[in-house]
Amino acid sequence: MDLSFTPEQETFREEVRAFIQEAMPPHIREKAEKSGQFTMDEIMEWHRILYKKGWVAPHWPKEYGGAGFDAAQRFIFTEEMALAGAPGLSPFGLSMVGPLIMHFGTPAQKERFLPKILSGEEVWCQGYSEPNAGSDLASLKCKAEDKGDHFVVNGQKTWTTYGQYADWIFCLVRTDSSGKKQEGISFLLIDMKTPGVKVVPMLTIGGTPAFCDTYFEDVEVPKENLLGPQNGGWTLAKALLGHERTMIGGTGPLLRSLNNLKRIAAECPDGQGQTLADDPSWRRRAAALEMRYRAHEMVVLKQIAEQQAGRQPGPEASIMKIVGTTLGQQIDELTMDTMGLNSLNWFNDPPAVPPLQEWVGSNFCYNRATTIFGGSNEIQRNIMAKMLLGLPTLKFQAS
Amino acid sequence: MDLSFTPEQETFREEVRAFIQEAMPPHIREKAEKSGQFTMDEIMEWHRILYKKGWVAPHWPKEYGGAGFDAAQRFIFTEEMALAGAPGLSPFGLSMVGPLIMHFGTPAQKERFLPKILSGEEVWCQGYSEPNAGSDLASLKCKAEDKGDHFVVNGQKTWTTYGQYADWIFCLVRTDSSGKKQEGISFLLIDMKTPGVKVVPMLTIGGTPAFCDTYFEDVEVPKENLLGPQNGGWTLAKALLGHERTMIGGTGPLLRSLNNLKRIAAECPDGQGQTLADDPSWRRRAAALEMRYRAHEMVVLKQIAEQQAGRQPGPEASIMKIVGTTLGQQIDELTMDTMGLNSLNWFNDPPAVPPLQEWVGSNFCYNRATTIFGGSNEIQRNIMAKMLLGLPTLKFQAS
Amino acid sequence: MDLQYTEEQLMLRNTVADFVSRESPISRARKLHEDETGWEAAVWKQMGELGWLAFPFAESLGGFGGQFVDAAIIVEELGKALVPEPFVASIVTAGQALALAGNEQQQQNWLAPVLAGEATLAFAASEADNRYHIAERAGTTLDANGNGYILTGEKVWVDNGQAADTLLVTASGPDGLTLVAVEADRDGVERRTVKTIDGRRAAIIRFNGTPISADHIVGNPGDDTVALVDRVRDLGAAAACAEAVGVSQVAFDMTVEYLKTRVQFDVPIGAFQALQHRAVDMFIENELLRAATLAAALRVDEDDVSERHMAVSAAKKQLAVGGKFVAYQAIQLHGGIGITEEHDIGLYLKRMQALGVLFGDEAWHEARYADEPAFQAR
Amino acid sequence: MDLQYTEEQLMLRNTVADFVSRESPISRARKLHEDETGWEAAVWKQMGELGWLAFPFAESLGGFGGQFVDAAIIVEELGKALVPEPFVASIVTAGQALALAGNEQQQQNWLAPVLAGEATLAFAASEADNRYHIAERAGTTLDANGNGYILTGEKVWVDNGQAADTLLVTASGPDGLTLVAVEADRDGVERRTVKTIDGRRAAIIRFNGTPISADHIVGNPGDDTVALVDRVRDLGAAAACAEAVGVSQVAFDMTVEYLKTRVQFDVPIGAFQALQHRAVDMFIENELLRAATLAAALRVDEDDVSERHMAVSAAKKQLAVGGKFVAYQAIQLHGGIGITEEHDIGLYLKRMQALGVLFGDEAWHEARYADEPAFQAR
Repeated sequence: MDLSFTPEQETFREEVRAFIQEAMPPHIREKAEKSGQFTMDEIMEWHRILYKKGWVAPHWPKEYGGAGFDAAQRFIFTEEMALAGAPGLSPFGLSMVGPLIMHFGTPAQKERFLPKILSGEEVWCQGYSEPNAGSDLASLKCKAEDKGDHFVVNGQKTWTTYGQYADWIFCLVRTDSSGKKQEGISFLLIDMKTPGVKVVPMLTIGGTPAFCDTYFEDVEVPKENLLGPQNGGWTLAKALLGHERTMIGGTGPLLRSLNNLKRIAAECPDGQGQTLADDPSWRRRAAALEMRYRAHEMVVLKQIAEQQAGRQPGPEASIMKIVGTTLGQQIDELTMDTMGLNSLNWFNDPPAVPPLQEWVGSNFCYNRATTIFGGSNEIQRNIMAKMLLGLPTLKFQAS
Repeated sequence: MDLSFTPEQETFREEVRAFIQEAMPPHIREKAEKSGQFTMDEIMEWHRILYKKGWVAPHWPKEYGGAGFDAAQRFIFTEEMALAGAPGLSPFGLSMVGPLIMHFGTPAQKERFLPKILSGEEVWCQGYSEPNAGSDLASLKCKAEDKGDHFVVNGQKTWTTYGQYADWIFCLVRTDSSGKKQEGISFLLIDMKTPGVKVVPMLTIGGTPAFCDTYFEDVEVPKENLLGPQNGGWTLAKALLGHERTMIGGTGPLLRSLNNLKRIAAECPDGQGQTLADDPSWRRRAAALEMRYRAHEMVVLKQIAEQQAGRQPGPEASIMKIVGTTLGQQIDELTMDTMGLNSLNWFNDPPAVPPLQEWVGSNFCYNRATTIFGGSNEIQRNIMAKMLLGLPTLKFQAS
Repeated sequence: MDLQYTEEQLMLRNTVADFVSRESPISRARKLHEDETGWEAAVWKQMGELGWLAFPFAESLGGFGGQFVDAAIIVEELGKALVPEPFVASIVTAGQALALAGNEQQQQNWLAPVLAGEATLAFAASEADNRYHIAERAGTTLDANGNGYILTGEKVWVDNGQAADTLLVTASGPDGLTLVAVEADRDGVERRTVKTIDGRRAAIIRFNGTPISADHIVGNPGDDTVALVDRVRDLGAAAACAEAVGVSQVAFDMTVEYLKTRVQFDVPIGAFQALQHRAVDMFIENELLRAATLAAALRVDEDDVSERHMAVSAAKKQLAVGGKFVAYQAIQLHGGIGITEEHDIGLYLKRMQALGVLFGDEAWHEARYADEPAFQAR
Repeated sequence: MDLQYTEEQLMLRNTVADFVSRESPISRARKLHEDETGWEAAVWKQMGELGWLAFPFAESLGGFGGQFVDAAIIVEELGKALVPEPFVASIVTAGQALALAGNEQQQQNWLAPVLAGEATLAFAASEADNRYHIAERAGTTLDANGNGYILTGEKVWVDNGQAADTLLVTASGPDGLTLVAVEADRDGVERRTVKTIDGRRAAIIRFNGTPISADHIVGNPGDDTVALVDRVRDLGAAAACAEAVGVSQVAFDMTVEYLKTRVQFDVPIGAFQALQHRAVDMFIENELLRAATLAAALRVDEDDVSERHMAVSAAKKQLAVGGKFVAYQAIQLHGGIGITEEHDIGLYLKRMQALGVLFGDEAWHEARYADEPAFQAR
């Protein structure tokens, strides 16, 4: 056993680092170093740069145009991107619907959708949650009536992240209300330019329009945009959940947060002539978080090792979402504390705080969402209790 | 409003302090200062000293031989006893069955039992839990058959704290199995010298025989020992629970633990030439616990103020058990950490550590029980969610 | 020991609560997020007319001889609806500084109009370099200049600095720490309004050699002023806790209500045990915050500085531990809707976050408590 | 990067697990609580014969060239049934000290019989005054005396000190920190057996001017020995974590089993959501402990001292945070029965508690991590 990377892997790391150094445009580099906050235009610009290099989809097989990296390469790639502060790409196409299309799509669907996800020509968003179907996703009501060669969709999706920038939305819709609620759900791919689709961005508590309400009024969706079997959408939803769980995601942003935390501490006076980075008790708080990061990272590395060996990741993969999001929020909290009164800052122009501190408050607020979305941590625990620990289920009734 | 005590109350405090100074026998004082750990003989010796002074039952009304202290006096009394490290008296007679007898007992029962609880002639214990009735107390099976003028009791009680020292036991027993399980329970007072009662002490994880199994085999209990109505014992059980919740208990032992923690820290080398009490980061850990103690103490004081004003304590009384026991365990944990390798000590004779550290490990282990007994903290939260917050109940079935 | 609110205090609480629900529901706070001042002079005037602003002052100052507890009652009720008028800056920190250390003329000039609701104050002590050590360190300087002085330096994130008529400014002067009253419209005072996380406004204020006359110095420079600023910091911290009690209480109440009404899996989600227990833990932290804050509010008036420090720090610690727990869990239990700006619960999170850093954060108060000689001795 | 256990390692794990379940179920550990030595020479001999004791040593020492990970596998499996034989003291701490710094003669004399299961060792570095700073501070002195030395001082809570044939003792000598091998039956060695919280035994050992000859000095006194003891402390800490993984795993498994079988309110209590979520949190902490410990086990063999420190401290911190959480909650979820000595779960709590203080506790490791230059740089 060996925790160090092979010489080949270290070479690959150098290659990634050199590429970033060379390919990252100066205006993106400046933001990466200063605020770590990017516009959608900048994110897509970076997307296209990676696409040109063939690295936009590290986890896609080569046959679909992915980089075909192995698990260790993906880890290295993610880590280097995080250390460089590169923009995080939108996951909805690359990490969510893309892999689903590979697995469940017809050849025509693969040909139609995958290349444009890769190239960035088509940006995707996710239509899962509805006002009355959050944690209880299967109770969704957005309806798709079967009209022979097409569906007619009516209803509303909410908390659609960055829907205003998307060309396509993948949706869970109800195609049958007669049986168990999980059984009448289908998975539709909907062109957002179709008449009847209306996107209304809304502000989040982070002060940015990261969410939308998405309304469907008599929206016609051709049958060829049905992914997987009709009324079989729940299987796809569960597969996506499983896939999300095992995404390497998490360590990259966490590592970047930890680095930013330390950089910020070095620029925050402690009020007694030094900076917080010099304060032993601040250092211990930060160390405690980094030590937990190390444990979390090792869980990820172990899982990569399993994948490298061609095995399915073990059940410990399930804990990544809970541990990663909780730790991320704790890092945010300490970063806010570290900034002292500067943590009061909120979108001041010209800036009222150093660039690295500018977005911290907004991110702190918005990141409260991380323990809610993608299956709240409470729902994750429900699933783990049942699936992993085999604990009995309480049969309950509405009272 | 005023947080300070009145001159009369301060005079009372002086009186209590002077009394302790004068009345505490040297061998008890020595233990109070050194280990804080007492034998049952010593506890009963102190009981009798307080009895002679008329202070053994600070919370009993004068008509029953109590001290008749008001709430503030009781707080002061408790605090002074804690600061002096005086032995804690057995609560089963004085704080549990005594008040129940006052409230539910017949004149004959009051006359028969109360004076001997006060004098310490009769020591009590509690027979509630059974092997299969812990959190779900109402499912208890220990049976009392009605034989006209007496009951015949058969069954087992467990986790009977200090049953081996007790003369009497108050028991919840099943007198009817036909209806809802809460409805067929009665509250019996049983002389432990009755033929058929067998007490088997067992060791706890603290290494002391603090618990017993108590077996009843055809034990005849005269009807006059039924407290409250037949099949109405659940009401008494609930009243006792409510009473336990509102006992001032908690702050006394916590205050003593905090003081011991600091005294121990001052005798523990930090390995770098000072003691832990000099270590800023140790001090902050201890400070964090003491700050929480202050908040907890203020909840208690507010409740005393309500009682002083003749009102029922507010719902915040319910939180005392959860907060107090959790905080107590945290103080234990920090005390163990503070002791370093000395925390490995376990009943060495001659002692292997300073006297103040001798019982810490045993208490640390045993005190894990505090969040379990008297209604586990999980059960407390269930009750509070329903009774205090009015949250709905999930109707469930065995699956 | 007397922990009963008096009839007057109960009446005060009711009056404030009535006023708030009538005149300043949460929707008003939200509307004022767009306002450059962040609050309204007309409402402030009303508060003055109702007599609240005078309540916590001695009768000699035109007040009702109230204790700090009276101010705490008002602040808690204002906190429930996030009322943005500058009560703490004007009445609790700068106002009390004038009441405690100002001479009659100063009180007449700068405090009396405040009590009438006709002016407001700000306490300007924080700088980019002094963090929470505002009584111990001032980079702003007060230099002798002829018969008077000139003031040079920058204060940051000054609560109500953007609107105050008079600023009470800490500076290092010839005799040590000095508190200076500066009319905001003076030459050499440069104010920049900045937005804060809670939708309010504050100011970054530069003094570019602002001329100061001797009659603008409040109290005795040196140790007395250090003690005064230390005390004002405690008053501010205790007020932050009092406001946090209101914020926490409403966040908790909204959450319990949501748990009872939000249905998922065919039942109100408040029927799920894990969420029930979380709600109970919120209740507990809220009650502990309420209790610790009452202790701080009572001790903050006391002469025993050590007891004052410890009670205030214990409350501020509980704000950071318990108040924030309530706010975070309120968002978590609201789920997706709690992340949207349109729902009110997020406003309570943000205000709690701001209260956490005002007048010393968790780490600062924990360290102060741990270093109190009385902590060791207790 | 290779995180796959080799076939040999998987086989080793199985062999140890089989042996433990056959020869040393938990009931044996319990029986040995009453034994004055706390373990049995016959079982130790068996372990030697099975080759485990040699496994983590280089082939030149008669070992199998194993990594520390091999030792970790054995320790983890022994931890599952709380097997009390002195594997860590003999093989990991004192044994590795001899392997790393001893000369051939010393290894022949004191290590070879250990690998054969015919003798045991103890590493005696802790004193009443040095807490966990065993590489930085030794009150025990080694004074020159004619051709040799005399050793004076007291070591406390020495793991296997009550039974070891040879003690490796730290002392302040003429050239700085010195590691001395002392046969336990020498004149001037006074051992007192003491009971420990986990039902085991340790020793308080006094050296009353014990004569030491030069050939009993292991390695080079001074900086080399400081580095050696620092490394041994990390080996011990990593071994404590490995054992904690076994302890935590069993405590978790027992608890899940109990949740499935204990019926209250007519259902298995594991059906209650609050307990389910608690169990999931136990699972999480257990997995994090396992992961952090594997990282420590791999890094502890590395030459990069800073990385070694950080990986080991991160694991020991997770033992204190997560391992203890599992142990505490295991008791809590067992309820009343978990407080009785007769139930096994309490034994796991106590062993976890002991592992928490061996080779540096949470605070010590957190402080060390925070002070590593590489922490700032990372």
